[in-house]
Amino acid sequence: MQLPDLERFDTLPKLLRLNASAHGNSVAMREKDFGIWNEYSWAQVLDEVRALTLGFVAVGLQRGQVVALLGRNRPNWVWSEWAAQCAGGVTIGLYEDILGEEAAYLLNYAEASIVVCEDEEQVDKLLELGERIAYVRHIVYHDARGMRKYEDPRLIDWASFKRRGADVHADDPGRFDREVDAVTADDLALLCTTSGTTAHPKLAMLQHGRFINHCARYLERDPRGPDDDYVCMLPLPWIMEQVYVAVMPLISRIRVNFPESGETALGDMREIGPTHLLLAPRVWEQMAADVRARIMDASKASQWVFDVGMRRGLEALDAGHRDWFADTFLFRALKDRLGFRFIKSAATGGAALGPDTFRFFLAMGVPLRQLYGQTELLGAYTLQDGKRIDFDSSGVPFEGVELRIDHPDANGVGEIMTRHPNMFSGYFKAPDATAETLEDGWMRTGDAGYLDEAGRLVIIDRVKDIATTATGTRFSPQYIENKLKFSPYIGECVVLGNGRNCVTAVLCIRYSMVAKWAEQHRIGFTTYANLAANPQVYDLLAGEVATVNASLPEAQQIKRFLLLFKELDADDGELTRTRKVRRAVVDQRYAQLIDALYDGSPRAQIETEVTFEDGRKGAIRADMAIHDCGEPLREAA
Amino acid sequence: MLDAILLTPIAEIMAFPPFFFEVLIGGLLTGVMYALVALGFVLIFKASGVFNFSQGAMVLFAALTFVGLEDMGVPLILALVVTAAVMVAFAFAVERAVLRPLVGQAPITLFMATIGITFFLDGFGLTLWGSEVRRLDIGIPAEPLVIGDLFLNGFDVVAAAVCGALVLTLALFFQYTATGRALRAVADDHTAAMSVGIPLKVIWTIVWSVAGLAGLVAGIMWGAKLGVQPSLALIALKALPVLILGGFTSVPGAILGGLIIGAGEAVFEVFWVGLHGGASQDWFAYMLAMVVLLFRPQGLFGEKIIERV
Amino acid sequence: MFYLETGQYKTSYAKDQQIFPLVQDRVGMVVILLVAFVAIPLLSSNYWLSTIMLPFLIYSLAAIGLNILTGYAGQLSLGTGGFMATGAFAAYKLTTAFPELHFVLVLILAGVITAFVGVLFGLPSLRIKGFYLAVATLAAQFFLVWLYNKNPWFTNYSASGVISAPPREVVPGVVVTGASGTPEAKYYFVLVLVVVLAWMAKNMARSKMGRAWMAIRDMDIAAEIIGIRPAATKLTAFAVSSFYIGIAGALWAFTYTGSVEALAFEINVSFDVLFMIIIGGLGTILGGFLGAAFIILFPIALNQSLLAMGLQNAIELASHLEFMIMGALIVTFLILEPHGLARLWQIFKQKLRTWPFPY
Amino acid sequence: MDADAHSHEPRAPEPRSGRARAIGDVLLEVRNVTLRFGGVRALSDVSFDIKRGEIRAIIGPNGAGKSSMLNVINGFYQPQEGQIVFKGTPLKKMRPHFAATQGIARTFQNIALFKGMSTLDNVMTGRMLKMQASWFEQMLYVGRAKREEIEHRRFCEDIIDFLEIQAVRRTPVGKLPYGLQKRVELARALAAEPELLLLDEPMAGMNVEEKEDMCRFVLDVNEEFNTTVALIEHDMGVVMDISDRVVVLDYGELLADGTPDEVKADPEVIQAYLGVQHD
Repeated sequence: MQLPDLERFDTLPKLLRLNASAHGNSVAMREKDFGIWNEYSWAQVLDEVRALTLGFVAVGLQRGQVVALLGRNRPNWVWSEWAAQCAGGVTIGLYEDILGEEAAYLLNYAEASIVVCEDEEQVDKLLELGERIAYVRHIVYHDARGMRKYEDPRLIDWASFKRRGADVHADDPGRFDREVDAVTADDLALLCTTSGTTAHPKLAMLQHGRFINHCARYLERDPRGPDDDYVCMLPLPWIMEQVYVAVMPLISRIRVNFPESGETALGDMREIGPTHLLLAPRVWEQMAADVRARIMDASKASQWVFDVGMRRGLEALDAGHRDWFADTFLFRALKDRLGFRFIKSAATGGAALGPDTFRFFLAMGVPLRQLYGQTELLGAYTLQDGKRIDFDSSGVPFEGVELRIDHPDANGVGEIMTRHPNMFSGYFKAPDATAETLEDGWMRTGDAGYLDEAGRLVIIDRVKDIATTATGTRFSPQYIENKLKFSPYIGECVVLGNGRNCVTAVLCIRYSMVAKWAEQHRIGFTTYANLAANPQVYDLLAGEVATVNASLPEAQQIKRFLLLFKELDADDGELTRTRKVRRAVVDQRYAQLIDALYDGSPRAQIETEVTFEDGRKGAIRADMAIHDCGEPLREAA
Repeated sequence: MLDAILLTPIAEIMAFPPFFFEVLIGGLLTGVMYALVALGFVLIFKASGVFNFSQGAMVLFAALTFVGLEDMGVPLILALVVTAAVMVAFAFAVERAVLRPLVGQAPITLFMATIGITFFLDGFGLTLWGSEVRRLDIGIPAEPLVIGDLFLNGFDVVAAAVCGALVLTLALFFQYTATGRALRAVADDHTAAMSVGIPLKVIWTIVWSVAGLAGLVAGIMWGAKLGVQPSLALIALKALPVLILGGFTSVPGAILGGLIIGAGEAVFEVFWVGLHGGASQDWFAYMLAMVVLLFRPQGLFGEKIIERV
Repeated sequence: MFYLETGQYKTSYAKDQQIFPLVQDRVGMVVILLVAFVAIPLLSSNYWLSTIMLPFLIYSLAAIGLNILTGYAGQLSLGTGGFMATGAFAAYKLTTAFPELHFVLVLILAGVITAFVGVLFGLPSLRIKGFYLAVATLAAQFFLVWLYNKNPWFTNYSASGVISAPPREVVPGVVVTGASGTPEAKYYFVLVLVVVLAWMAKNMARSKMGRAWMAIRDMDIAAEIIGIRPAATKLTAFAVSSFYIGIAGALWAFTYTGSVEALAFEINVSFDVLFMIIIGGLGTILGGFLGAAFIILFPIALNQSLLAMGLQNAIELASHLEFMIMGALIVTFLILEPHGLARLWQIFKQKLRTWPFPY
Repeated sequence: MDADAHSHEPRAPEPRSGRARAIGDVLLEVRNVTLRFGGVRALSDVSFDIKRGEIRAIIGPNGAGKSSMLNVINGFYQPQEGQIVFKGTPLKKMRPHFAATQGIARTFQNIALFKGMSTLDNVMTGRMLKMQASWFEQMLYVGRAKREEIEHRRFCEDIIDFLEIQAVRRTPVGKLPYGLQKRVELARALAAEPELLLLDEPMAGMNVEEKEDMCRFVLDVNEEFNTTVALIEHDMGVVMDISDRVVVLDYGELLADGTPDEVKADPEVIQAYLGVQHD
């Protein structure tokens, strides 16, 4: 794949114009809408973008001013983004489900003067903010449904916005080209929100030229071309989706496909059959779990083929070749059902992916690779090469990326520091924060990790989350929790031990899987609590814990655990809405249990308040056994 | 044309009224037998909502079994009892193998299932007993009966009397006994019937048994008259238009419908032969029913159907 | 073997609405047509062509016709035999009165005439439903067969009442009817007609007309509020259905039996065709073919197996057993798979599409 | 329904005053309609009107004659006395399919979908009256037949998108859950582009969330397509929230007619209807 001359076409608008003139008739994007896939050629995309660009010009967007984008993943989102950039503007993407407060903060912080919205729902969100978004002069909305009731002067509908652009074009046909030519490689292209888990996010400033160059580095590692397809399913404001959808297609002309709705996304993806894909680890996990669950309901014959195919496929994977039986009778069908028939490169990132899941997809023939990166560093900058099987590392850095470990401990673990010539140019309106993050041009990632013997990066945890036992052993609870959660029978878990003399764990069974297991083993149960208290279930989980312990150094191994009588629940505040464990809440609420884990008692009791399905609250008394991992396993009945 | 439709037949009738009455009465006597078969339909329809296409096949099957047993030398009474037992067993089998698995299905599905039963029963009877025409003699004298100017077929009179008696019994049973009332209750409302305390499957078995017995009597009578042969099933099928005429749920309607069709087809066949050229019994009943349906979809005696939205 | 559907996306409604949206189905259809047009004539004996393939194709056509009425529009009919007879006699009268009229045109006109007769006997459907209607259609069966049998005008006053079909050419030199037509010529002629008519039936089923039929079938009240005229819709179904059945009847007499006689269309023919659509599958075009194949092949298989069991001279027994087994099969199908073989194929195809998953 | 159903009855997304559409002249007038079944009077001398662009609710206790009223309006029942005046034309005898040609569409209390057909086919069936293709074109799938299939598909897809039932486009409606079936039925009615939409208890049997969705759809339909809506509904919260004017029937007689607030304040209504419901 020959990339365009990026020295000459050094801004996103120039690349877009190049594609439209050199490859005007080839398909740039598809969107499933109204039941069919509507295709847009590069020429059509340029027409749209031109009208929108001049629309921005017509309503008075100044160079360097910020345009905010708010809505569902759709081509017009990307068109507006490119158009704003063509007009010299800087874009910021807001997550579709953003709350009003958060939107107000970001809009004011970025001093956004124009917001492009999807529909009434988003417009409503903005108008409710009233005068609190004072910088916003115009709100352009795409879907006119339900909009007639509003009379806000800032509102402009899509059609008239484009018409104003078309009018400008009619008056001055050269205007668009002049606007595009005026954008330089050093101009800001977008502000990208950082994934702050606390407080407000910061806005990383990303420049045209750097963004393009970084993506070109990426493409060297993972090439893609005009016959490839990507399906856009992750939120567009996220840095990686910006890389994949807003920048890479301009360089490599990979086609981007937009599903009809969230509900239909997986089915739509299958219709397209993407060649490249990026999904969050939990989506991969979910997919693998779904496959297993569906196979459990299948006929005995299908199960046999699945079991044999899976076993042979995995063995072949370990031996470094493919198995004809598994490929012919299982994986060909499986890949088709999931939509991976044409997949050339699939990626996961943002968190660890269980080795079982990893092996599952690799065996199937899905070339799944781990990537690692930060918003400030324009997304991924390490990626596995896909040649060696490797479940731990995130691969080696791209060409030109420098990476070191700050203050490594005995095992070589320390904070990861990175720099590369294409990284962000600082946080928007926050030089202090920029200075804090950068150290001689190196960025502090806040992640703990080490480089293995092959120079590949292995991520352990956030630096601040690394815990130390009373005996001085440093360990990452999250790292161990992830390993535990790779077990299909463990839903949630909390690993404890900071300041204590050993590592212990509170486990929540994955009800659906354990219930199925229990049915198969003819174990009767009534409720979650009842199932979690079953001694045979304890034995099952003890086996899972032992497997994890075997992969850990002695000092980090789990010594005792209990199975919690309920699932951790966001309604009880134990999980965040994105299903991350709130450690502090767990520590406080289950203090009795934790004490019991450490005082050697064989059982733990607790009385606590829970929220029922219907929203009522009530007190519950529970009594749980504690399993000592030193104990020999009871013989299974 | 008008001549053949109106003038000639009327003229013939006027020319010799006793002949007309002979034909008419002969038709009415046949009609009683139609009524008997039709009653079997009504019974089943009222109690289970099933439109039983196999009633004709039941008639044939009963006749075949009966005559088969007789040919084997089984005494008449015993043959009667055994055949009756077979029909009851058949009712059990139908309830178990067809009705129960299809409970809750659309009426049209059940109707088609009874077409299946028809085929099965026809095939079963013929496989067991063969398809040659068999004479059946049950000892009814065939001398003509002379009443005044009228010559009547003695056999027909006796047969009609037997059938008529059975029809009357059934009608009374339906109207005045507790079981009969329960059966009617089922027709109106299945849940109500449950509360009466009779299980549905028992009711179904009863009505199919009774219909089978009615078929047996009709089969014997017809068999004795025409010989036992496969075409009996077709003759018995005429109970269908009888029902259309009488309305599906009306016992008196079935009786009247039977008489009308019996008399109508006989008179039409004999006096309008110039119009159609003969063998009009094949279709007369059906065409009459169709014409009636066009103008009175609920039949002559059925209740008006009010469609609720 | 398996259906692979990844990447089969549709970029226009025209592509999305084609009869076979999946490429595997399109390929399958081509294969079936190749088998029908090339392999079967090459590999079959004349006996096979004329005693199995011909009645199969003609019965399929009749079953498609009845399925339009019963499966799509929900109007039960037991008058198929009568309508087939109508088609046969209409074709006979036309082709003897106008010998120079092209035979395809004769068939079409015979279909049209049958359609008129069908509408006439469909009139009660405006007032009645379900088995009431079935009984009314019995009138068509008995009356029509009686009419053609009794009235010598229909048989051109032939003495015996049995008349052999006159030879007719479809292209100069190729006789496709009567005793002088070769089995190959007849087979190809009927095959082309059936393929074209089946395609047309599918087109109607997937257009406005088909949806109107199904709407009337599924919920006539709701259909009416949408603006569907129940009367017109039902009568259209009767007309189209009878058109197909009429052509089937004409083909039956002219190409298969070679003689035009009313008694060939007795009530058992009506039942046979009804069974075809029940066993084959109500409301599908495929069902007509599957059902016809079943009803044609089943007695042959039964005869063969009786012979194999050493029961010589078992022809009568076989025909009785056939009745019995057919009856039992109908009941079994209604209980186990009311949607027939076509549904079984659908389920099997679904398995192929989702395997190894159960759904 | 549980006792405190009213504590979380669905809230319409917008207050009534927030809606932007013009209420125009009288679209349909019910004039002194009396309907009898045998000896039973289902409706006695009922008169009211429905104005263009409004949402008109018909309420009343069970057996008040609400459904009969809808059935008279769209021609299922012919009243013995009185008439229906639609767009200024008095119609002595209305038949359902004639009502459909006049631009009256409706949904049913007990969903009346075509169970053997997919969601898409059900909605497409709603376009029936707009299709002109001859049977000949349909048979060959050429000309208007093919063109219309595509054009109307596009229209129906709009409605499918509007009612958010894309995911069940190809599903046979018999397999859909109740709430979705109600939506498909609404979609089918909308496909006819009606001027007057009659909804017979559109929210019956729905949970709170589904009711909220349905409320939103009804309001959107009214606003977007400027469709006049007449609806029967039991949930008083819904009625008061979304309707412009309310007709109250009781034992087949007109009890009150006015804005929700007026009706709520009417002592007779409180006595006859609300009193019963909120004891």
